[in-house]
Amino acid sequence: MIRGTDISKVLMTAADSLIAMRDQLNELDAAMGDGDCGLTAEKGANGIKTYLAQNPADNNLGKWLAKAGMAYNKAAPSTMGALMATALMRAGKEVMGKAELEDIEIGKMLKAASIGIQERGKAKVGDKTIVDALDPAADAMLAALENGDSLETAAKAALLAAQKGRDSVIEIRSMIGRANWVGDKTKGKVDPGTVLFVGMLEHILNQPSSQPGSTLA
Amino acid sequence: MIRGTDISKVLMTAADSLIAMRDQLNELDAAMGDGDCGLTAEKGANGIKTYLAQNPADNNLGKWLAKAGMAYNKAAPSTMGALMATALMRAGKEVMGKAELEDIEIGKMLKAASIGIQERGKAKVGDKTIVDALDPAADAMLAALENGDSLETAAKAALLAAQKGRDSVIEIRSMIGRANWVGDKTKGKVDPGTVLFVGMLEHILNQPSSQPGSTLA
Amino acid sequence: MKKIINKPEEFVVEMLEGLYKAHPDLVTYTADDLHCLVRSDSPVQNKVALATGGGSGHLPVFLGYVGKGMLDGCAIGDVFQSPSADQMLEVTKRIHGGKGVLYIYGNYGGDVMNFDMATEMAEMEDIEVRTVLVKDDVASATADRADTRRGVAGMVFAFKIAGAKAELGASLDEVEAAVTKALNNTRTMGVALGACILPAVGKPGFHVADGEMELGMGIHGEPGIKTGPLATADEITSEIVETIMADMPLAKADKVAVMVNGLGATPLEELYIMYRKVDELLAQKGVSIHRQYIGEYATSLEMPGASISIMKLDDELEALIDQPANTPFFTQV
Amino acid sequence: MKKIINKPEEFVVEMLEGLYKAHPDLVTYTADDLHCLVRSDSPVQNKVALATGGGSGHLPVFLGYVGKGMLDGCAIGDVFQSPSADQMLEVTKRIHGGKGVLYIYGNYGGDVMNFDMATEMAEMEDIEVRTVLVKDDVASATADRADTRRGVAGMVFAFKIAGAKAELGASLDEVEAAVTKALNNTRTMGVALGACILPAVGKPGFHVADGEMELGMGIHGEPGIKTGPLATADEITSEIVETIMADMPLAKADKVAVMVNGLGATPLEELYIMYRKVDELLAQKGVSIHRQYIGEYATSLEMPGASISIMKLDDELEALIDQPANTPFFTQV
Ligand SMILES: Nc1ncnc2c1ncn2[C@@H]1O[C@H](COP(=O)(O)OP(=O)(O)O)[C@@H](O)[C@H]1O
Ligand SMILES: Nc1ncnc2c1ncn2[C@@H]1O[C@H](COP(=O)(O)OP(=O)(O)O)[C@@H](O)[C@H]1O
Ligand SMILES: [Mg+2]
Ligand SMILES: [Mg+2]
Ligand SMILES: [Mg+2]
Ligand SMILES: [Mg+2]
Repeated sequence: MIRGTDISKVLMTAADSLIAMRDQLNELDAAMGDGDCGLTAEKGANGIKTYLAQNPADNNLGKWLAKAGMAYNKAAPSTMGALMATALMRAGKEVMGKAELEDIEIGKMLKAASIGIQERGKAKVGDKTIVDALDPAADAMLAALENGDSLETAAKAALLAAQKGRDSVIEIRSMIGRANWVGDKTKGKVDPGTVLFVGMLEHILNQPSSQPGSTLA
Repeated sequence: MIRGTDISKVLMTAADSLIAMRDQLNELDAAMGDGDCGLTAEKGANGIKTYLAQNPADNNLGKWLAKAGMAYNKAAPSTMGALMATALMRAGKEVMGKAELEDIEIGKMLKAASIGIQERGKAKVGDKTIVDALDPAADAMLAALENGDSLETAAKAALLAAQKGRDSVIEIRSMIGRANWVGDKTKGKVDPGTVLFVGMLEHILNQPSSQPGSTLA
Repeated sequence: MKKIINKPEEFVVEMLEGLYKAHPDLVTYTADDLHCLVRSDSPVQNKVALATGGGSGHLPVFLGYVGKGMLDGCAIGDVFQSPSADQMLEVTKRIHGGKGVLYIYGNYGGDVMNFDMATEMAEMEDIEVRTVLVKDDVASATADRADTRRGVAGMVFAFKIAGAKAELGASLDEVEAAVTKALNNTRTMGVALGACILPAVGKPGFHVADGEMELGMGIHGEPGIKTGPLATADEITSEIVETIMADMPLAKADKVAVMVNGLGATPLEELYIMYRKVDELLAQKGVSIHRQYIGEYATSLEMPGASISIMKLDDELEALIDQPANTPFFTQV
Repeated sequence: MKKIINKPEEFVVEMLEGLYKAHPDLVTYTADDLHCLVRSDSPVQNKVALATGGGSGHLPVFLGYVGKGMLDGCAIGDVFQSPSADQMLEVTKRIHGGKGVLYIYGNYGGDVMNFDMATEMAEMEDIEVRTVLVKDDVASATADRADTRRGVAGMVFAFKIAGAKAELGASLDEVEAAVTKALNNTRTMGVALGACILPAVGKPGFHVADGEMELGMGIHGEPGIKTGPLATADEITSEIVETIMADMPLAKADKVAVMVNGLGATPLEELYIMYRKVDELLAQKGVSIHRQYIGEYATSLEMPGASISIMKLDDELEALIDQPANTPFFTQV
C-alpha cells in the first residue's frame, strides 16, 4: 500500500530535480523557445514545495493532489505550469477520496496525467513536446504493473520508454508552442519538456542522468 | 573705392574658411556645447555661397547684404546662423542704398555687425562668445581707419585684437548659450565662436592660422 | 542594464501600484490581487464583458485597453509570462454583467492553457465564456498553418471592435462574430532591430546584431522570417506591406485601418516615416486608409523596431472602429 | 545605427510627409513649406494665436501639440536645430486671428534669436507678438541663474494652460499672464541612462557609460548635475522630487499636476514605477496630485531615461489643465 507521505516524498524529490535542472532547461529552451523553461520549472517547483510543507497529505489524496497542481500553476502559470497543474489534477481525479493506493493506481494516475496534458495542450505524440516522453512512459508503466511487475520494475520500464521517447523526436520539427515558430531549425534539437520529464524520473528512481540521444542506434 | 564684387569675393573666401574649419569647430563645440558648430557653419556657408553665385552684388549693397544674411539663416538657423544673419543685416543697414563704399565704411559695418550680434544674442564682452573676438576687432579696425591707416593695416590690427580677444576668455567660464549649462567645466576651454571669427579673418587676410592661446604671455 | 527599476522581482507589482494610483477613476483590482485588473465600474450590467490577459512588458498591451468602449478586465502575468487560471477566473467573476464573457488574447501556449482552465472553472460557476484567439502575425507561420500564428499588435483592433460592439448592447454571439470577422481581416508583421532586457535577467535573452534586422521577429524575440542587413524604412515597409497583402489580398476601393506600432525604443519620427510609405503603397493599389494609429500600442519593453497592422473594413467594422473609447492608455473621441 | 530611416537628410521632411498624410483633418502647412505647421482650420478668428517651434527629434514636442485646446502653429527645425526666423514668421502670419500671437518655446539660444527676429518682422506686418520662454529644467542652472535654465517637458504644461485660456476667449494679456504663472509654478528634472543617435551623424554625440546615469542631463545631451552609478527607481525619483521641491517649495494641501515623461527608450512600465514613488513622496508632504500625465510627452529620439515635471496649481490653473484638448498626439476629454 502506498500512503500520502510516500507520494509527498516523491513530489518533493521531483521538485528538487526541477530546481537542479534549471540551467540545463533554460539552455535547451533558449535554442528553440524563449529560454525560460528552467526558470518556470524552478518557480513551479518552489511553489509545490511550499504547498507540500504546509499541507501534509490528508485522507483525500485526490483533492490534495489537485490542490498541489493549483499551487504549481499559481507559482508558474506559463505553459509548463498549466500542463503540470492539469497533470496533477487529473492524477488526483483518479484517486479522489482515497487515503491509500494500490501500485496499479500509480500507473493509472500517470496515464491520466498524460491524457490530461494532451487534452490541455492539444499536442499529440510526435509533435515534439513533453508528451513524447510522458505518454510512452505511462503506457510502459501501466503495462508492467498490469503484468504483475513490482512498482520499481515498472518505473524502470517507464524511464526507458521516456528516454526513448525523448530521443525519438530530436530529429523532427516541433509542431506546437513557441518552438513551432522556430520551425525547421528545431530539427536536431532536444525538446526541453522531454528532458524535464526524463530527468525527473531519473532523479526519483535514483538513476544516473542520461544524455539526450543516448538511446539512439 | 570698394565695390560689390570685392565684397562678394571676401564673403566667398569667408564662407570657404568656415567649410575648411568644420571639423575643428565641431570638436571645440563638442567639448562645451552640442558639437554642431562646424556643421551649422558649413551649412550656412553653403547657403551664402549659393546666394552669392545666384545674386551678383547689385547697386544697393545694403539690401543685397541683408538678403545674404537671410540666406545664411535659412540654411543654418541655429545660434550662429541667427547671429550671422543679424550681422549681415546690420552691416547692410550701414550702407543701405550704396553701390560703392569708402574704407571707413568697412569699419563701421564691422562695428554695426558686432553691436547687432550683441543685441541679438544678449551676450556682453566677457561672456565668452564670438563677441569677445568680434567686438575688439571691430573697435581696432575702426580706430585704425579713423587714424587714416590703410584697409589692410586696419584689418591686421583687427586680427590681432580678435586673436587676443579669443585667448582672453579661454580661462573664464561661459556665461551664455549651451556652454553656460556646462558651467565651470568650460574654464580652460576655447570658445568655438571666437575661433570661427579669428579663422575667418586669417583666411580673408591670407595669414597663417594661429593656435588658440598663442597670444597669451 | 539601462533600466529604471527597484528589485527586478517587484517590477510588475510596483508598475501596477503606480497604475492604480494614477488611474483610480478608471481601473481597480479584484480578489485582493493587483494582477486582476478590472474597470472601476465593473461589473457593467447587461453588457457582454470582455477580458484579456497575458504577460507584462508590453504596455499598453494588455491592461492598457481596459476602459469604456474597450475591455472590462485583464489578468496580468509576470514579464512575458502568462497569468494563472485562478487570476483569470477572478477577473471573469468580477466583470460578468449577466450577458456572458468573451476572452480575447494572443495565441501563446501558456495563455491558452490557463484561459482554458479558467473557462472550465467559470462554467462551473454558471458563467458563459467564449474565446477568440488573436493570430495576426503573418510572419509566424505560413498560410497553411495560419492557425498556429502568434498574436501581436493586431489585437488592439480586436479590442477596439469588440469593445465598441459590446458597448452598443450586442449579444455574446454578436460580439464574438464581430471580433472574429475583424481578426479574419487583420494581419500584422514586425521588424526588430535589437533585443529587449528582461528585468529579472538583466541582459537581452536574444540578439539582433548591430546593423542587422530581423523581419518578422516576435514580441518576445521569437525568430522571424529573415535576418539581414538593416534595410531602409521604405524597403522594410514595402516588404511588410507586400507580405501582408500576399496573405490577405486588398483590392481597389477597399478601406482599411492601419496601425504603425513602435516596439519600444524606436522614435515616433521613424514610425511616421514608415506610415508615409504605407500610405503611398496602399494609394497605389487604390486602397484608402479610413483610420490610422501611429505610436506605441503593443511594445516589448525597450525593443527597437516596429510593426504594421492592416485591418480590412466593411461597413460594420468601419462604424465600430470609429466609436469613442476611453482607457488609461487609449482615448478616441 | 538601429534606425528605421531612408536618407538621413530626408528624416525630417519624410516624417512631416507622413504626419500630414496621417492627420489632414487636424494639421496642414503654410507657405509651401512642410516645416511651417498650422491647424487645418487656421486662422481661428478672435482667438489669441499660440505658436511654438524648435528642433525635430522630440515628438510629440513640439508640433504634436498643435490642435484644438492647445497651439495654433509650429515652426519645425532640423533634428535638434532651430527653425529659421522666416519659417516662424510664415506660421505667425497664417495663424494670426486678430487678437495677437504668443510664442511659447524652450530657452535655447538659436530658437530665441530666431523667434526674436521673427517678432521684429511680424511687428513690421502689424501683428502683435509676445513671448514666454520655458525654463523649467532645475538641473540646468542654480536658482540665482534660473533665467538661463533650459526648457524641457514642462513646456507641455505651458501649452496646455495657454491653449485652454486662449480657447476660452482670453486676451493676449490674459493668456500671457496665465502661462507665465503656470511656468513660474513648474519645475522639471530628468535622468538619462544613455545617449540618442542623430540620423545625420549615425552614432551618439555624447555618452553615458553602461551602468551609469546622468542626473539632470538635457534633452540634447547637455551635461547634468551628477554622473554616477545607476541608482534604483526609488532613489532616482526621490532625488528628482527633492531637487524640485528645494527649488519650488510645496506645502501641505497644495495641489499639483505631475508629468512622468519617457525620453524615448524607457518602457512605460518603468515610468509607472517612478510615478508610484512620486505619489508616495508627495502624499508624505500632504500634497495631492490633481492630474497626472505618464508617458512620452517630450522625447530625445531613442534616449533611455525619464523626466519628472511638477506644476503647482491654483484655482485658475486647475480649471485650465482640466479643459479638453485634441491634437494628433494629445487627446484629453
Ligand atoms: N501545447 C503543448 N502541449 C504539451 N507540451 C507543450 C506544449 N507546448 C509546449 N510544451 C512543452 O513545454 C516546453 C516549454 O516549456 P516552457 O518554456 O515553460 O513554456 P513556454 O513556451 O511558455 O515558454 C516545451 O519544451 C514542450 O515540451
Ligand atoms: N547668445 C550668444 N551671443 C553671441 N554668441 C553666442 C551666443 N550663444 C552662443 N554663441 C556663440 O555660438 C557658438 C556656438 O555656435 P553653434 O554651435 O552654432 O550654436 P548652438 O549653441 O545652437 O549649437 C559659441 O561658441 C558662441 O561663440
Ligand atoms: Mg515562456
Ligand atoms: Mg519557454
Ligand atoms: Mg546646436
Ligand atoms: Mg553647438
